[in-house]
Amino acid sequence: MQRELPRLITLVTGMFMAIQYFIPHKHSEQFYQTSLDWLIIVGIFSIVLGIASLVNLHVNKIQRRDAGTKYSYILLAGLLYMILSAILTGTDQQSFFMKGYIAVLNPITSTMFALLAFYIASAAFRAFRARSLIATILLVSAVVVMLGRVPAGEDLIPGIAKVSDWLLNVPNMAAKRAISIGLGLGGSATALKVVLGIEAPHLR
Amino acid sequence: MAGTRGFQLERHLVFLLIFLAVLVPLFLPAPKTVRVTPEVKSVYDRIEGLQAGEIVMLPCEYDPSMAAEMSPMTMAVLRQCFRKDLRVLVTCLVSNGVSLVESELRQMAEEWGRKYGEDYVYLGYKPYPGIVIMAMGEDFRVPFPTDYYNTPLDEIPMMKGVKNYQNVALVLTINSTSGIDYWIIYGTGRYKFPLACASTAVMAPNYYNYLQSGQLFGLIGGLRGAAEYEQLVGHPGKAVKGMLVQSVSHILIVALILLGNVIFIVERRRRRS
Amino acid sequence: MEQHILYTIAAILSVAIFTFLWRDNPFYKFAEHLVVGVSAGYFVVILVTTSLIPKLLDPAKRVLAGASTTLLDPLVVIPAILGLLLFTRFIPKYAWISRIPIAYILGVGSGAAIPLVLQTYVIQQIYPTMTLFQPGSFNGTGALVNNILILGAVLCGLAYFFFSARHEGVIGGMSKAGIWILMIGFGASFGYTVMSRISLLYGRVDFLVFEWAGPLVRLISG
Amino acid sequence: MHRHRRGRGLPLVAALALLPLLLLQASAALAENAAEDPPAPRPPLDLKAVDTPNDRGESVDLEWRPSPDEADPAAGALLYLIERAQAQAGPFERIADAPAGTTAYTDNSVRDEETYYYRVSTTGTGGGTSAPSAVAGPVRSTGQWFDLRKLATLILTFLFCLTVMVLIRAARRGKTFYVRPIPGLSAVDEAIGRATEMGKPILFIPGISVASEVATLAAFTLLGRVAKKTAEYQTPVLVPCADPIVMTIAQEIVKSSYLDAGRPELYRQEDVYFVTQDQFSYTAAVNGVMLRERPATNFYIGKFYAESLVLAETGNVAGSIQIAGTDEITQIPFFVAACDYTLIGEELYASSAYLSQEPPLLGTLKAQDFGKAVGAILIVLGVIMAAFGQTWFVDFFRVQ
Repeated sequence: MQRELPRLITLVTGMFMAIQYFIPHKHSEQFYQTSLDWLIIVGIFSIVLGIASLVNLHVNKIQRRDAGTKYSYILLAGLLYMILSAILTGTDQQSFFMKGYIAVLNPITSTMFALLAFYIASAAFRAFRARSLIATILLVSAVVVMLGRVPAGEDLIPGIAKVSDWLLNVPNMAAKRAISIGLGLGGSATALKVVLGIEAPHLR
Repeated sequence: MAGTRGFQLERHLVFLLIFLAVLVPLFLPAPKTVRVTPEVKSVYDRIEGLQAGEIVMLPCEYDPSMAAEMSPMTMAVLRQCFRKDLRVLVTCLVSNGVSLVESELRQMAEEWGRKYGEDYVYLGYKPYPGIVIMAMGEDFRVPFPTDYYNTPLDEIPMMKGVKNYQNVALVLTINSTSGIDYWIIYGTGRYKFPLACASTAVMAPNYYNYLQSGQLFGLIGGLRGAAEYEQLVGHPGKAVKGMLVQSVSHILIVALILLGNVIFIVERRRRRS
Repeated sequence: MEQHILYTIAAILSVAIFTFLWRDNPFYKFAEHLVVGVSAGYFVVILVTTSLIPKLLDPAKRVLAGASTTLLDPLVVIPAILGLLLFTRFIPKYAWISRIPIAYILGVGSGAAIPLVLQTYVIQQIYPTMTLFQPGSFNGTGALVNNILILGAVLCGLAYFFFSARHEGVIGGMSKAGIWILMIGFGASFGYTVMSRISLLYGRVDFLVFEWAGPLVRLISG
Repeated sequence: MHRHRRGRGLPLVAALALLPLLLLQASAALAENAAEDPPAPRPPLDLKAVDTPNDRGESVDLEWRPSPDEADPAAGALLYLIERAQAQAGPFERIADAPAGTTAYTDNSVRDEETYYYRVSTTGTGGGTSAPSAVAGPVRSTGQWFDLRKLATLILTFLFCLTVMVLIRAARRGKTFYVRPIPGLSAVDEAIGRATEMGKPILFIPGISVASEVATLAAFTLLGRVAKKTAEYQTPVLVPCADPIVMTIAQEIVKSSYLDAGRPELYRQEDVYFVTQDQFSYTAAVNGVMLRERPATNFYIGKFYAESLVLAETGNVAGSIQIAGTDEITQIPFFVAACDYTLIGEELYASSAYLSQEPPLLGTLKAQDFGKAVGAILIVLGVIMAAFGQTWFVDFFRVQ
């Protein structure tokens, strides 16, 4: 019972969703929209589990006096601040909720994103070494496209922009097309195995 | 390709060089012109060919973390639309980008003295882009009963007679997310309207095959695309200056790669002898 | 004035994140834990305002007030029950019941994916490859040569992904050419991306120098 | 009529020079009066109204041949006025207008139960309106129960699923399948063994997307295998999640795997935890874990976006062995550069079959290979047919 019922539910909902794809009728589209809305509703309840896990983890850290407990206080304070500020001052532009977004969330996430500029350089420096034929191909292709993307590159090697565009429009596109055909077959097979219950890691 | 522990000093040197490559050019004068690519030109020409009063829909889907690459595009396209007296319908299906896009739209509208509700409308944000894009194919009012300022669409002069994508001249999604696929699959895939996209440099190569298959009529890729567009619109700004930073940093990274290989060859020869 | 305070906090936190490039340190730990808490809170609020209220509470209110127009409103109770079943995880004896909502979620997700993924990733990539040589789909010999190369490259790329055949002989040759093509593609994609990553850093430095430091200095120097 | 500006105090010569201009002006005015009522343009021809095919209903397609006067300069640019009524005789009300040059319009403001009649009239710029065209109808919109444009997808999906099931049954009856070595996956055992020797945990990142994403499904299947091995090797496995549902499912998977390996007591629910849904806040937290816990092995399996390189480079600094697999094609190059092993494209979906070596799963891999073979044959066949202009074959696969 503990394994058959979930397996049956996944099979039935999976079949309905797969068949629905081919039916444009109003009712079928309504079924699709409703299923997505229901996923969102279940998602609302699961966020409670998520926040419970987050809070529980850090409360345990504080009780266990682990190293760095003061940081757990900061995390819980941040969480509380955002929820309380939304309740008390709403979520419009002037609210403390949005101030939290502008002063904390936005700058930190933008800066984390900006770290990529440093990491792409260190990855290129460390990884693009001519160890093997394949590594050399990777490195040469990257260098050519990099030079082709900026006006200075065109000055260094005239015509490099054409080669760079060619690399992007022919081999790169063909590679993406071959990979996506493989991904399509693999993804569809994986989804089918889940629906049929052949692959059910959570029910073992 | 795992690095060795002794690699710390080199890594920090690389970081320092990159930081300088971005900081120093900020204080130098703007560089010379940028080569315009056909996929960017086709977006510019398509909008240039529209008559006054036609509506251009701009789904600006990016958040502040991508503003550096996306905002110059939005500003350049808005400048062109307002210069040609086109009307603009803007949405933002990315939750933490809504206020940013709104302030950019207001700033450009004030610069051109455009009136809200008649020359431009901002619909704001609704979650789950796939559903919203599909719903807007039926009627904008389904996902957006009211605009960003909670005015019902039927009370907005510009929205009279504007039901769905059929009443819009073209859709240019300025989009840093993979939501572009939703526009292709659920948008023009189902409802047949001319679609172009302005994406980040990293996403752009993904969409070349959509350009070739005709699902997109134009593609503006990354800051370089924005610089080309700023130049086409005749108002070189942040993007053109940004290209100077790009030139310096690209040349630096290529030099680092070559240096890395020199070190590698020297070490291999030393290990062999 | 308030903007200066907000921007100063933003600038300090941005620098705290940049210090991670040197090594893990208390400033980074502070910024990291703060942003995890703030972002978790942010998404809870966004979820409430854009999902809980419009998709669960409003239909429920409409049903209770008898003003419900569609059958879908009362049906909202089904996903609500599925959501509640998730909480059985905390009762060891009945913890298995939480597999029912999980089964529903996996069913909806994977069921919808089977045809959609095949159409979007496979058929919509096979079709343009077929029409590479259709009259009118290319102009000039340059495009013809390119299209021949694309056709060959796609077939070789596919050969690389063959799992159940030993990569020898024809398949072996095609597969070797396939991995070369993939690597050219990856190198090109990597090189193409450098620009957008650099522009992100340019955006942050531009914020720190021109939007924060500049106005602040002007304010202080009055 | 534009006003003609006169120069003040013109000498005689200039006045004479103006004479022809004045004459011209007068004749134009005459022509203007004669054309007081421009000839009204004729209506469009062969108006047809049909229910929109392959749709959800509530939509009617109108089609007509342009009015013969469309090209006639006298009648000027034309506008088509589309009118609708619910009875043959009317009353007709205008529902839309379409500029000259269009010959079709979709009316999606209809209801399925009603019957409708349509007629179209044209107006020239002179303002004259033509008599309405012949009435088209009755027409009733309905939703179709099958989208013919997706016939190719249906056939290929059905054949693919059939192949998978047939091969799985064959595998269950003892048929064995060869699988070529996949470097990234054969390194999994060694990577987990390394963690045990060093007494360090393993970090498994199931991507940052939702549970219904296909790549996350693949992450779940691989997590099941990896957790089973960590149970046997008695090494902790940390699973930070960016989605609450992914966290719930991941907890269930790791618990089942530890149960399966006969070591339920080793399972710590605290190791499979929720961080936050924000992409880069999650990255900041996981970076911290990497440098503080120093995991021996990092797995990046599932949907990744730009944060992939931040995680992979930090993992490299922490000295961990890194194995990555994603279906996000733009991120594969970064994993190839920064990680020790990268599952390229479809190799991600071969991971659970490869590690388990269970015949039914290997059968599915064989079906995927059949799919690729059929795909290659279709491409070659299509290319040949299209080159000879036989586009019907290719159009069958055209997905609108």
